Amino acid sequence: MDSRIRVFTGHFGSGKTEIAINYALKLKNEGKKVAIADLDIVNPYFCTRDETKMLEEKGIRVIATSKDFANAELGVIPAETLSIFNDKSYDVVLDVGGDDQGAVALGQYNRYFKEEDYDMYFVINTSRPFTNSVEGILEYIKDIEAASRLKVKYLINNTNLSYETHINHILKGQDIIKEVSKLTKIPIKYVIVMEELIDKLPKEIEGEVFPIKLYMLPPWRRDMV
Amino acid sequence: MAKVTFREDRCKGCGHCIAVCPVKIIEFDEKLNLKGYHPAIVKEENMGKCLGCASCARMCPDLVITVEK
Amino acid sequence: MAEKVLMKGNEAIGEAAIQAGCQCFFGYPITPQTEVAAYMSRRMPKIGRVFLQAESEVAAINMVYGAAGSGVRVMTSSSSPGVSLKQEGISYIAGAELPCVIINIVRGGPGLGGIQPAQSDYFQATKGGGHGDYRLVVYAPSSVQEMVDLIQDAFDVADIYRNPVMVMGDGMLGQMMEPVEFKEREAKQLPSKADWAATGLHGRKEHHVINSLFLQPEELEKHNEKLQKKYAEIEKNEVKYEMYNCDGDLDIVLVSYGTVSRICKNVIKMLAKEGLKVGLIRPITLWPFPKKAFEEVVDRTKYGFLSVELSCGQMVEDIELSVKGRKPVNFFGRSGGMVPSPTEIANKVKEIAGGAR
Amino acid sequence: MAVVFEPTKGLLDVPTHYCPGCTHGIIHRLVAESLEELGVIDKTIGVAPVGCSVLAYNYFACDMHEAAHGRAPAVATGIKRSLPDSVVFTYQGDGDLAAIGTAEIVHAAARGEKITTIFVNNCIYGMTGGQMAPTTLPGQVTETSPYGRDVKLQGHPIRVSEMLSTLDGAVYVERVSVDSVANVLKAKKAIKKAFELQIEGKGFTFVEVLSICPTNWGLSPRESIKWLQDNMIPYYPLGVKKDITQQEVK
Repeated sequence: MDSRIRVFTGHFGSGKTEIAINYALKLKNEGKKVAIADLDIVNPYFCTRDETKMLEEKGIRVIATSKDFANAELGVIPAETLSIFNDKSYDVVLDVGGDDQGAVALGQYNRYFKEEDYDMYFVINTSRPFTNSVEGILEYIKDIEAASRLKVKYLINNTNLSYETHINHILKGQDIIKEVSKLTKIPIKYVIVMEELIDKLPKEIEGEVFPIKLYMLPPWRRDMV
Repeated sequence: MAKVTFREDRCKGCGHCIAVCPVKIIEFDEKLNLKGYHPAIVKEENMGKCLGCASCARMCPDLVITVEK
Repeated sequence: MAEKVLMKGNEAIGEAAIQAGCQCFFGYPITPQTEVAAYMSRRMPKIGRVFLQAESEVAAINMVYGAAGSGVRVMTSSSSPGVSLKQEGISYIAGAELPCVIINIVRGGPGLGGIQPAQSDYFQATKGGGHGDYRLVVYAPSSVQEMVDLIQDAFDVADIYRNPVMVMGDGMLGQMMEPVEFKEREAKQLPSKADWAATGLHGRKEHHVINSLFLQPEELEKHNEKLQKKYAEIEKNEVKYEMYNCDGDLDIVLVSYGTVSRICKNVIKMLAKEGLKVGLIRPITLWPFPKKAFEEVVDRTKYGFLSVELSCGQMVEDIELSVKGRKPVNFFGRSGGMVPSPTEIANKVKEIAGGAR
Repeated sequence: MAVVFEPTKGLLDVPTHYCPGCTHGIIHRLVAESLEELGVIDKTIGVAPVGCSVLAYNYFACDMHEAAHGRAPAVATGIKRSLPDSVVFTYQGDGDLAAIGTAEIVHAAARGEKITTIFVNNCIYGMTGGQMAPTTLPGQVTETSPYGRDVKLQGHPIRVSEMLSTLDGAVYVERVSVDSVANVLKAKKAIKKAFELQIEGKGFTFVEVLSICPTNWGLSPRESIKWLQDNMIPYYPLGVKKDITQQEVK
């Protein structure tokens, strides 16, 4: 049984935001009442808050720094975040900033996480320079768990090379992450894949195949889709 | 027996050496040096009184003075 | 071929510098380039090199000045307001003829401006910035891969001409993620630093002095003439640009650098469907400006040029100087951190072409 | 006869531009002698400031690096970090170090940068012609405090040595003076010790030297020495402000 609160963490640039947005949309499609909270204090752009309009149009509650302050580099957490712990009618997606510096923002909610179960996902892209090896990934898991004072429950294989992703990248990532899974006893919950590559994935892959659509695109890629 | 030698043309005539000489043997020369100062000197007849303490050299800002003993 | 990795522009800057042999990095946090320093702080100590967070941009650039005078490869990184602060040091470094690389991930201005992507530093990058008659070589990459390649060039060019080199990207380039490859590069034959670097005498007879002060007006003028000669050499040898879709007769040529040029390429494809032949001149070096690219197309371009910028027309004067009044030079830009959509730019092109008809 | 005193090899054999009686010459000599005696001229890089000693790079026999006004500690940091085996010093006046360069000196000290700073305090801006410095004494008349420094309007002088000695990165801070032979000898000892501690890799070392400015004080060299003794020493007490080697002994 999934917990009501899903926390997406990972190394900076691992693809947490795209997955969080897609995950929130998936929950919405399942008919749930969904809130997504942007707790990213690390990145100035390419954040969930950039997609507020689209998400709200789909009926998803977005908790993010108001647009008026979004560019103020304040690195602050929206006060409303507390409401997701209090109002248990919501299914919640927490998009957390990268690395331990981003995960540290979760520490202040420790009390709530003690009271209520949560699913913390750790997103991995093995095409990223610091998480291209088992050792590198283990180091990040350790740092993020320490900074957030939470435990990772599931791994997500989000190995990709942006618009140059080949199926072999995903499979190579899968091998590394399987090794991490073996060592940590943390299961692989999802394998993220662009829709056009789904058919190329082998059937017996560990974890659920999760197709996503990209939202964090630069302007020249948006118009060409 | 001690001896001080002045590189007179480097002297700027500030008089620090004169003020600190414990035996008061340094004075301004009546002659002018290349720059037009009255440089500090010790007259030959006073050199015998020099203690070789190097106080003058230590107060000189312009590396004018060498002291031997 | 090295394996490709997915990197944020700012991280790729750090890695490219490391691979180019950057021994020291001195920085100060400012959005949207902070990840450069973050990357360097993680990597440099592990390979026995220097990362230091300075107390200010002013201090950081002066640390660069010191390290550059010691003859090592050194880099700093900042964003527009921080680069304004660095201008004092940049002028000294140019005056003392020292090599270094300065990264500028541009945000909107003036003043504190805003953190969204902009190209508001064209003037301060290409027209001097600090005091005195000096020039920086300014590279303006349009992709993360090109940024990586140009940073490696930047260190070489800095060493060859003993001159500071700026690699300037808009915030978009710093923040976005793209696949990159760190290519194996042939080591270039570069001039020795032994005849000028202040490294300690170590048996050398003449002491070396790193300095930009010239007491005699004649000496300073001579020094300035020497600098100007050097800049002329750079103008001759180091111009880089891309010409896209510029064959045959053209209706309009867009002029655009950095990430905006990628939007322009989409515009060109869109307009081709509507029967308009649009080319693109993309300066890769903003100084020296690619004047000769304009010579190639000016006579074949019906309605002239359109400068597309994330600033209020700072590049227009350079285009006009290159076009020399032979064809009209138009401008379309967004500022404040707004990025124009392909449609907006296409509409402007159609307005110019239509208006002329 | 044996040589008791001769010009140091740490300075080039060229006359300086300093005014007659200016004690910069003495302080230059003490720095150069220390480097010579420690045998490190060959691996020393000095950083010259902006101020009267801007041309110091023409006098020291070691490699030199000229810095912008106030930035010498940052430049020195860049040098020392890239050449950690070298000996690096900055030579700065009170305008350079205690006004425009306050941030740079405080942070170099706080970082424990392994450099030595020689701080020449003469209570006035010499190079630009006698304006008020951060160290100008209360009541002192300068070109820009023509009615005497009024602390209510122009603030109080900064005792830099005391301030820096509060920082953990500073391992040795002493204020000395060059107004007498005895004090010159003490100043030499302090400067040499500062370099020794740098060479041992202990941290940031700092020697403040009270100095005279006959030209801008409008006094003869002798009167200037007396003015320093009567006015500066009471406000800027001499002595060791911090010495970790002593603390270690305790």
